[in-house]
Amino acid sequence: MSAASTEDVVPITVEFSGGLEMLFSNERKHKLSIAAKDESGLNSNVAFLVRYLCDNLMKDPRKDLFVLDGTVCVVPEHVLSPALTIQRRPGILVLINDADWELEGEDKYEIQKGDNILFVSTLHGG
Amino acid sequence: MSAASTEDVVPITVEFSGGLEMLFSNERKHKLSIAAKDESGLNSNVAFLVRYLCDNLMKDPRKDLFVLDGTVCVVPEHVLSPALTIQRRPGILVLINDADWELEGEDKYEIQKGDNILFVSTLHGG
Amino acid sequence: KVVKLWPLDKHEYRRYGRQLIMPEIGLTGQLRLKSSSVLVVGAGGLGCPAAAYLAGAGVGMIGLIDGDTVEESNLHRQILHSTERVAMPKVDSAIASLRSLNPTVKYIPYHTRLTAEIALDIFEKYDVILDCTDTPASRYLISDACVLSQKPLVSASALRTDGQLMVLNNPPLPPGHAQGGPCYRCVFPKPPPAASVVSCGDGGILGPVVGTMGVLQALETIKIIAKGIQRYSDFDSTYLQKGLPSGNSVPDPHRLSEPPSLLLFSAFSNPPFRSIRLRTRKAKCSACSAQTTVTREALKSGSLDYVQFCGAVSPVDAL
Amino acid sequence: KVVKLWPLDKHEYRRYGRQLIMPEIGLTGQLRLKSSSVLVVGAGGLGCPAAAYLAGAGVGMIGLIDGDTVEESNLHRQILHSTERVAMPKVDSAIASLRSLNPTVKYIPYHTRLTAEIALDIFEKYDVILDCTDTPASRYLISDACVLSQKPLVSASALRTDGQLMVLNNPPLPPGHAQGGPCYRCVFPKPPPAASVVSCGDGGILGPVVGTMGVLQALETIKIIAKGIQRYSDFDSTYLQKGLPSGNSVPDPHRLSEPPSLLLFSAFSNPPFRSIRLRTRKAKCSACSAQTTVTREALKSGSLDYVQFCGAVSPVDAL
Ligand SMILES: [Zn+2]
Ligand SMILES: [Zn+2]
Repeated sequence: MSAASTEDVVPITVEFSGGLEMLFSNERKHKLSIAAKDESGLNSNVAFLVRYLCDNLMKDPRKDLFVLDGTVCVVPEHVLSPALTIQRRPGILVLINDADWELEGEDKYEIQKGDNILFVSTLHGG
Repeated sequence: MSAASTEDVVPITVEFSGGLEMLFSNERKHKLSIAAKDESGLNSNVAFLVRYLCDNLMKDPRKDLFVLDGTVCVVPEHVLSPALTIQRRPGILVLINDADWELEGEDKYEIQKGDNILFVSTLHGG
Repeated sequence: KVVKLWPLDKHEYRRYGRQLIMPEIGLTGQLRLKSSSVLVVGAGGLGCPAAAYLAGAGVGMIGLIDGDTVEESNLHRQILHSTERVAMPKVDSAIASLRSLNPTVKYIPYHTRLTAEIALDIFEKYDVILDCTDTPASRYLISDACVLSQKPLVSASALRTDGQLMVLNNPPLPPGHAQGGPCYRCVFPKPPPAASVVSCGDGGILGPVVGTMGVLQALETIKIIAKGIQRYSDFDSTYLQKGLPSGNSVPDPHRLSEPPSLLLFSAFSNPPFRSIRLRTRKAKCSACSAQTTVTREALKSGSLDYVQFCGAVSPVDAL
Repeated sequence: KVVKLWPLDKHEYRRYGRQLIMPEIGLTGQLRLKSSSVLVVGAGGLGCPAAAYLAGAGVGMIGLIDGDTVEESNLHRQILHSTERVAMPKVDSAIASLRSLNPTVKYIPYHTRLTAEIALDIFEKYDVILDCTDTPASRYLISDACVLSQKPLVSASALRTDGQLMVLNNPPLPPGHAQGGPCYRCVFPKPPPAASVVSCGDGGILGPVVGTMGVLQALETIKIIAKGIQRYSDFDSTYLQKGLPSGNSVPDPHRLSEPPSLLLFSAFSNPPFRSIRLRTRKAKCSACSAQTTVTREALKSGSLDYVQFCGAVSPVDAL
């Protein structure tokens, strides 16, 4: 994390569930701080967070198991444009403070201090 | 509620569970605002809240089902001294923001804006 | 119309007394349970406990559909089966246990896996559908058939130490009505990559995890039935347009469906349960919106290939 | 010491395969389950589902204690019993169902209600105790006996639409050791006023509510056993004094007990589940502190009158 002062970063909790945690060192809960502004100087949003997670937190090379179509995160970091829309991979729910991200503006939602962002993979067993 | 300005009151959520809600109009969740200072000008604490609930929110005359020994709340309001320690009635848990009040200072805990205070009666059925 | 003095039989007051005396059920709720029918799709780790508690509560008719036979590896979690019934059709084994618990319920066995061709004809005989299956293909099929037949869907799933539960399509209004509950496709428009789908056989499953989810399915079903299923006729056009009850036919607030939510369970997490607010019906949902492409005809003709849609990586048994 | 190449029998790999392959259980966990014994006190709404999933998971020995016989009013929620077994002792009825599910488990029936005089002798034969009873008197007795016999206690209760679950006395250290888990008296030092205690018979109970709590009891029990019960010997004196692992005997972090918590369930609330952080052992607890007044002798001699302590308003069956 390249946080300079506490003003520049936003502390949040990111959680993974339903098997997605296996892509993130098998840890379900991650406390982390992300930059308050993205590459373009705009407030960091969920799209930025997803890029950040792919680049920094995800150890598993199978980025396509996390982000849609494998077109976003398997490309080298510098190609990841802030303008690119991040879609959730089919079968993954993105939950912002315990609400479906579709209720909160999807990838355009601007991350607030203390937010809880939960990525859940659907289960099909029974 | 005798709240004058928004500065004088503390908005909180009070919840009842395990059957206690029956003493409070059968409503489990109450959003309410209590005075920020008690009768002595001190910050309102849980003891003050319990007196407030007995005097204002509880419709059921059986105060002893809520407060210990029936000695605290069945007496007329003006006798309720702030100096009196409020104990929980046996079989009731008081939970402050999802933690046992014994972790938070019991009836001396000073109420904060947005606090969630939950009163749970233990169940014995099976 | 003759009002019966004792609307239930004497033995029913005895058997259901402990739930009858609760205001949430009461005599009205018990009569609704008695006159209702529930279809449990899948007689495995979810279906066994779900069916047990539905039978216990006195649901009038319970249908069970499953094409599998009992295997020894089922028994750590599929509690209606038994060691001596290994190799018996699961549906028959389950009904034997259920009948012993409550012989007054009518049980209907379907010894088959659910297919698109037969789904609607079966679903139309029931009031609530439980998805207790274990593949993405069956989950999309069941949801589509629930939307088309206007049935509430209580859907659960489990894997390893995690479980999920949703009540979908409730209230079960026709496609295009925004007040209807979201369907499975509203929440998951596209199936997950086949490579990411793990079955209980491959990933493992802890018995009480799937058991908890199955029991909770029974609970949600009982809640829906006892409260009275909201019907299209409960909503008049004013309500549908403005989202507000009109003076003429105010929907009973006690009958209003709960807002859509997803319950997450994770046995080794703290807290283990978490409730998530879900979206409402999706304006462009391919199943439940006015723009639906999932029609009765398409479903019945078999032109919707759910296994193909979900991109099977290995031969998949759609149930 | 001879290491067996295949520590489980072939049929056990088949039966338990789906949980064996999970890292949370594994072969070690399965062997621990197989060599463990669990006592279920009460064969009613909690005990039935709890025992079913414990038997399914392959706990080696399950004891069941209950003095009641099956009644028709039990059947909406007590899913191990059956209509043809009405009037049979609950313990026998339950074991008949359990044996059919998993005949490889050893089942021990106790046709009696639990009393202070017999509690310790029975508890000492088991590794984990489940409180599936329904009165305050039995809950205090079971907790006291668990503290004295150093057994973890998985305690649940339910009424109407609500349920509660706690793991108590875990790790099960002797009285006076602060690192032991809190007991029932730490959380509830005094019994509730008798007038405030409502039974399921009087207040009613929804089947899947008590069912959910019972299944969750089985889950917590399996978690405790599979992880390995923390013993007094796991803590050396340094650890007990400083609350820190010493270099000599570092407790395996995977074996550390979870912090004490209370799970609240309310079937008609949103969210339905809530987890509460509980206190640790109470320094002046009358049962688990150094100042304990609840001794083995007092318990065994019957000088502790639990029914009196809980101030029965009506004749109370302590189980
Ligand atoms: Zn839809
Ligand atoms: Zn104690």
